[in-house]
Amino acid sequence: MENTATYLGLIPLLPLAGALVTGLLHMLTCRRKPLPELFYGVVGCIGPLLAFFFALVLFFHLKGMPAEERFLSHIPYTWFAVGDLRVDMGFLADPLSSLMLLFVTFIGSLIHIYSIGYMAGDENFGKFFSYLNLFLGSMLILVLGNGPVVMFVGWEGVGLCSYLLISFYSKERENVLAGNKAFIVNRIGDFGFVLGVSLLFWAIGAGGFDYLALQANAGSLTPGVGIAVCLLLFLGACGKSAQIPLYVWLPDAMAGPTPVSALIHAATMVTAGVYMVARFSFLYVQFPVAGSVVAWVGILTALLAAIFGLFQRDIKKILAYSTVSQLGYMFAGVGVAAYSAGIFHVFTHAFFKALLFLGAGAVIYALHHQQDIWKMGGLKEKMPKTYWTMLIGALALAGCPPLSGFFSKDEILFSALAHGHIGIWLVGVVVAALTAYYTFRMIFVVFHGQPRDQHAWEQAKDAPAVMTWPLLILAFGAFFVGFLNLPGLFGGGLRVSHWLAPSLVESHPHVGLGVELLAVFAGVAAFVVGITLAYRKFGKGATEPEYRGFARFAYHKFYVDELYNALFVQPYKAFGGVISRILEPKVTDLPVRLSTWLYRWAGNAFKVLQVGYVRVYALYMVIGLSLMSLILSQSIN
Amino acid sequence: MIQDYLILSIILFSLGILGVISRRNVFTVFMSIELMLNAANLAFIALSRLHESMDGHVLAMMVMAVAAAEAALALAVVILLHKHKGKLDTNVFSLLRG
Amino acid sequence: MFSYALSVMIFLPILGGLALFAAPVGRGAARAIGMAIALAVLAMGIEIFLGFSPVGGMQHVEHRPWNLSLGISYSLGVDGISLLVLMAGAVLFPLVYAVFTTRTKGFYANLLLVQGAMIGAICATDLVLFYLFWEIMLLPVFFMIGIHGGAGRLPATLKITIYTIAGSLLMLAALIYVGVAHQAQFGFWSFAIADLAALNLSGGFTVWAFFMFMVAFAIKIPLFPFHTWLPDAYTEAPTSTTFVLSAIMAKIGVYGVIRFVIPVFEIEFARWALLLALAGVAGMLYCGLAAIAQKDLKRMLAFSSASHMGIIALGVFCMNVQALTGSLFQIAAHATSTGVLFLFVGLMEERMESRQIDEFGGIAYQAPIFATFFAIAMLASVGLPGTSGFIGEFLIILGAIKFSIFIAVLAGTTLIVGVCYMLWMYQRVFFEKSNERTAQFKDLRLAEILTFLPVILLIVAMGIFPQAFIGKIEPAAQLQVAQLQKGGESGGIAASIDLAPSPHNHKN
Amino acid sequence: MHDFLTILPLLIIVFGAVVLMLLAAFEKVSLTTAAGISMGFFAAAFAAQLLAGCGPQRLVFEEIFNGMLVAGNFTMVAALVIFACGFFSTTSSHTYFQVNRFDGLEFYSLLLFAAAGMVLLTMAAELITAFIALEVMSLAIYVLVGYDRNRVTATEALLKYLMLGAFAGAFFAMGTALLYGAAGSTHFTAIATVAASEAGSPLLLGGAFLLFVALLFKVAAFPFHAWVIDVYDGAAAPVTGFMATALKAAVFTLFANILAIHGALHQGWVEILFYLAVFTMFAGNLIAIGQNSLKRMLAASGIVHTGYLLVGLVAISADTFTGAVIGYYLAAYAAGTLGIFAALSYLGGEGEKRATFADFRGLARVRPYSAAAITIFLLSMAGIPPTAGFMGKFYIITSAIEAGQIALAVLAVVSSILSMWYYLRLIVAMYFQPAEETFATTGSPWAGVGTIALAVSVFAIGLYPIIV
Repeated sequence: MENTATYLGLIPLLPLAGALVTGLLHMLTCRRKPLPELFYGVVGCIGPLLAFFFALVLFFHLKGMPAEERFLSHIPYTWFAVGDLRVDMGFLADPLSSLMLLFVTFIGSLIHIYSIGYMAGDENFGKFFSYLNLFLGSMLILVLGNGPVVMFVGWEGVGLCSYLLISFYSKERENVLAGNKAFIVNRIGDFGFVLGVSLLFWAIGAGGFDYLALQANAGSLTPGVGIAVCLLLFLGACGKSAQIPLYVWLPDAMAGPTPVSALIHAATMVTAGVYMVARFSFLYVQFPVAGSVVAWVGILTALLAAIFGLFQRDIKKILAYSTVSQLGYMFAGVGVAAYSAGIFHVFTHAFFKALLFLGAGAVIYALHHQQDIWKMGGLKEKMPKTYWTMLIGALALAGCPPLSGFFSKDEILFSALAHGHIGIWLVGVVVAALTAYYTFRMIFVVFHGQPRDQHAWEQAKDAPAVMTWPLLILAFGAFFVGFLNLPGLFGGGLRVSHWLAPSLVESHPHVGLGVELLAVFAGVAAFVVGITLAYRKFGKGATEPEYRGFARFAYHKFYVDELYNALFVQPYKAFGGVISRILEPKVTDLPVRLSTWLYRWAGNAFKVLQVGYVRVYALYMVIGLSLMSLILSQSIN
Repeated sequence: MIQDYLILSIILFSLGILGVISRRNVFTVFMSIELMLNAANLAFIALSRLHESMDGHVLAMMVMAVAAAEAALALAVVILLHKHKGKLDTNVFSLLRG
Repeated sequence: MFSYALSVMIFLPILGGLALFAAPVGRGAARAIGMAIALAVLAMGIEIFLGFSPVGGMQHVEHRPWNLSLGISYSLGVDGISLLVLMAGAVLFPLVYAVFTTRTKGFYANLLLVQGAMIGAICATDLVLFYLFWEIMLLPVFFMIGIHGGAGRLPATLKITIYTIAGSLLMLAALIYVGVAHQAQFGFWSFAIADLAALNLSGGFTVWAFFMFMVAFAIKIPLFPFHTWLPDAYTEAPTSTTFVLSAIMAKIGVYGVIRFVIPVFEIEFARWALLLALAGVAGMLYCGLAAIAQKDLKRMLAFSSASHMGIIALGVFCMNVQALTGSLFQIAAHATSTGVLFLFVGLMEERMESRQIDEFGGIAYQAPIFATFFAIAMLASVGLPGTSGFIGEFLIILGAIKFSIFIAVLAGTTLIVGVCYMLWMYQRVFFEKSNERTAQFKDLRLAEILTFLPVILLIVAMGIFPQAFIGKIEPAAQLQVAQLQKGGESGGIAASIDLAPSPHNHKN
Repeated sequence: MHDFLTILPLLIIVFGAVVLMLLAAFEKVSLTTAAGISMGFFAAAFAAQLLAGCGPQRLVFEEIFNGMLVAGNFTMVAALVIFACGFFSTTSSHTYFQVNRFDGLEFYSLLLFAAAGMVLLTMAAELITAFIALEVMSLAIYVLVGYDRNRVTATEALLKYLMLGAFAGAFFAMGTALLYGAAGSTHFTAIATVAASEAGSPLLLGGAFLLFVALLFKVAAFPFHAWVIDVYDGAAAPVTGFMATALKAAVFTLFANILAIHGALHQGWVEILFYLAVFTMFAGNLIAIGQNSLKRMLAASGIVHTGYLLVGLVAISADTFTGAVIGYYLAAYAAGTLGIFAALSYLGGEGEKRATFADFRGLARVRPYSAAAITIFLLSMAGIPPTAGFMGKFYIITSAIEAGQIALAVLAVVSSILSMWYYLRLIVAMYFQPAEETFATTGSPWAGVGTIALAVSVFAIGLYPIIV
């Protein structure tokens, strides 16, 4: 079943090598004579581009094989083996990972190129490329790993890079705090992941701890353990993919440079949770209860984030909540066992969301790091390329047929309906309308109407070619990739789903044409409603509204951050303080201090007995003698 | 009969003990100790008779010799004490304490 | 390798240290001598490591009867359990000489003594011999803290000394009890661990003896709630001593449990494992939470170290091969990562004359190389995959699940707790804006880079190629666990929960 | 002849004592020569004892002189310890008296006499011999304690010791009388035989009780310990060292002989010895923790060590008694204690002006070797490996556990934990605090040499435990 492909290990290694080279060079030279930016830019792009090349090679390699045998693996060495536990440092390429690989390396390469322009002039240019390369390498390990533990390497690796890149402008405390938040919240998820993986090992891991072996043994899982494993793993996914209750870090993560937001916090890393659930489809499909939890958490997250998205004023935060919301869709998809639909949405989302972020980056770049949409406006004329590409992205995000987002979102909603999850479908449709609304609120406010900051507007212009070309390419992708998985209704063949089929365990329920039509109709209607409302309110220039009542509550994100702060962060800190100031010196150490004090006290008491009068000493002797004779006479009787 | 000797001996011994712990004059204290030793001697002699062996007598002689030696030393001490403080009250000599 | 390698590794530093005390040499020469000896020991350690064959039994065995009437012998040996601890003792010492260049002759001599005694304790296979080295290794530490420590050194050094000696003396009584029991059961005196393992201990005092052993080791580890000496001692000690304490001495406590308590008290161990595991987890949480409230960088690391030791100890109490191997691996991993962190703090203290977290900031811009090294060690300490810290922690949590899900869930929080205070610290020390104090901080010089680089590389290598280490320790861990399971069975205790599906559930 | 050969070392010592006494009468020799002669006799006696020990294997209790004395490996070791104590006390004294000039030739003579009494005491097999030996020893020691006539504290110490010692001597005499009455003999074996047959005899019980009280007084067991602090404080440092070691060795040997000669004598006393041991250990610790003067602290720590030795006595088993445990402990304890008193003799200065913990602050900075030696002795007394004190404690605890006295063993361990405080306190003062003076000494280097020899022997005894 498995064939080997030794170049698999090379794919993550290439960006990692790039990271090492750029990182070392930057570290050694930054204090004295920094190397030219172009050097870092070129070296930094080599790794991703080569990786993309190999991803293509791999794709065609797999394509050339019979559908059921599309598994390539490469195990360079045994990572560690203890008792029954044997973890190989192994890589596995199958249709699922090859698809992920393709778009990760493709978008990654584009964003690397874009960054050459965006980051120009930054003193830590080299460091940025090093981190970016490191991220890409970790992401590729995550995708290519042949078992949960190797996946965890990438999983944590991308988390680290996320931390490093969020706090990239580390002189400002806010940025670093955002990075800390991301890392710590991710760690909460990882806690679940590690426990889930460990539980999985004791349940079925003795016969091999890679996906294929686990899949073969998955049938013998007991429901209790199985559901526990699924939920624990999903906790990991919640952390990485920003789902309720761990979504709070992602909006803050926008503190990082915009290419980072595009690559890590929109296109790739945050979708790792979806990928992981799809990877473990053989588990989730066995326990529909766990799947339902995933789906409901997903769709509720989608709703919540969409509501927050309605009221944001920071262009990147709007996109961030939109990302959270779209991730919720994806989880709804994989939760209802429509794994290929979820993954397909990952795929399309990567294009249009990266596009939107890069576009937003271009806007921010043009306005000298202005991110408040209420200080923008009328940029359509000044930045036409950015406008048109972003418009495509926005349309795709809003689900405008026939752009990519429409098909993938439709597929998810249709699957929910087809699997009988009416509630999820209904919420999903509402969220689709909200999505269209907030997306176009952003487009209208930023690009249409009158400039709100005349000075900035006059200086604004389209970004240099190195930044606009990626926009154009992504826009092309955002427009057309949807056709790859055209459903039967539109005369397509669900090619992506079929491609993914060998990797996933899913069932395609057969439902009538009416249901399909209903789903499509609802999706289109939601889009139309949303965009109409947005146009009415913001289409012709609007001023920033005053938020009252629910809107105000939502503007403040339901005060969730404040709630978490009061519930977890402050008690945690307070508890630490209590321990180090009260418990440690006064309670834990008390027995020791008490016995020391007692000893000294008794010593002083004994000193008093040494009166120095010889008579008294004789008296002690006599008293002792009498007592002893008393004991003695007792023992005789 | 032997009990009578022993009881007398123990009474003397106890008187000696009482003297040691109650009197403050060095002389009296040493005399009390002599009393205790003599109590022992009395017991030795009586018991020697009881067992009809000479060990007791020998011991009594030894005790007397030792008592004499100790008395000699005690006198030296008394002189020293008097030289230092002019007093023979044991309570005066409590520089070493605590 | 010649057959007295272990003896040489023990006595070369000890005799060197004693000679250094007496010899009229300057501090530079003393440092050079210490460095040379430490490097020689390191070379021998590497030789032993490379030549180590991955089987369960003892290697490089030396045996010499010493006290016939009580069956005490001078016997040494290395097996998978002691190998990594030994390596930690051999690898890390040269760093101290390299980093701390301005100490007095007596300090270097003490350092040599402590190294010799530690290696002795690690290699001893006779309980009394172990005890001997165990006690001896405390003395140089006592002097190092007392003479070279900070302002509050006197109470700190007295506390650590009396605390640990109290534990050791209790262990002495228990140790003798075990020896006497052996004599009573087998008719001859022996304190050799192989003989004592055959002992079938029972009776009222056994449980006391067990706890006396455990208290001694718990104090050294230190296991909650016997850790109260640690913050003061670690903070007041000169950083090199803190390094020795945290990187190696604490590990010998864990090692002692594995080497001596498990074979001798297998039944009691199985019976009390849950309680002990709870203590480990409680210590991890308690110290981890306390760490966030620290203002002194070194004190924070001290609590962090104690927190990690709780997890390492937990791995021993879980009684399965994964957790035990994890602990053994983590011993080495933690020794390198936390050890290096302490050295870095020492370096910062020497250059900036402060340890207060609030007084730092922006070091990452001043000293990118230093910041990177620090970050790698820190990430290893929080258990990032790809560094040495992950493997051990993962194996321990994995093993803990088998032992008790409740414990495992608590243990898993180490992933969260550790990262909280470390990131908080890194933010305030390395990020944000630099100030007058940190602006003059010079990055590592070439010599220093070359000193730390091997350890940093080791941290990474242990994360990427751990099997090179695990393969050597795993067989011995298997043996130890087999012994325990025997104990658990004869004690009628289920040492683990059954997570795997029962046979009749197998349908496919 | 064999009997004479056995007591040859004793004869040498007595001869030496007499020789020195005669020389003193004519005042023809210098003090240094006298010290040399004294050391020579001690060394000769030591060598003779060693040679005698190399002979054929002996029984534990071999009777000589028609049962007046016993001799065996145990008594031999005790004698060796006593001779060594005498030797090193002499070296210390020589140095001490070069600073504190109140010496005389008789001092060394008395030292030899005291040693002779002690050696005789270890070999005593019946009560008359024991009584005489005890008094020979005590009378000599009394004089030594009060040797400095001009110092009031020395006189006070002499008063206290003499008065209480005579008091205890009276108990000994009375006890002897009662035992004699019960058994009709003064031989230990005879007494023990009677004890085995009629356990409850009040005469026997009372006699043994009074006898033990006297012995417990001599070793300063609780509650007969109060004198020891003041007397050690008042006496000259070398004398204190001698008292603390040799005297204790001699009395404990006698004690062990009495108890071990027949199981019956031991059984009845286990319980009371148990409590005595416990109280002695803890009382000693409590007294020691409150002291500021080194000599008083050492006296109190001597009480603690008496407690350990009592633990050893509790654990004695008449069937398997070899004396190894107690003999070893005595040797180990003697090495440490003598060493520290030798160092004190050397460093104390004129009129023992350096007497408290505070006076020794920073010693290590000025005199690293002295400080190191003192540290070694303290560690040995505290029972830290690899010193002799550790092995001694190891043996004691082993014997206690073997005898089933686990609680006692644990209490002994707890007591050693408590004792760490005051031992460490001196080390802390010497090493961790700055020097306030120069620690200039004017005495001869003899005590220094003795100190070093003892420091070496602490390790030698510890690392190569000779099994008696």
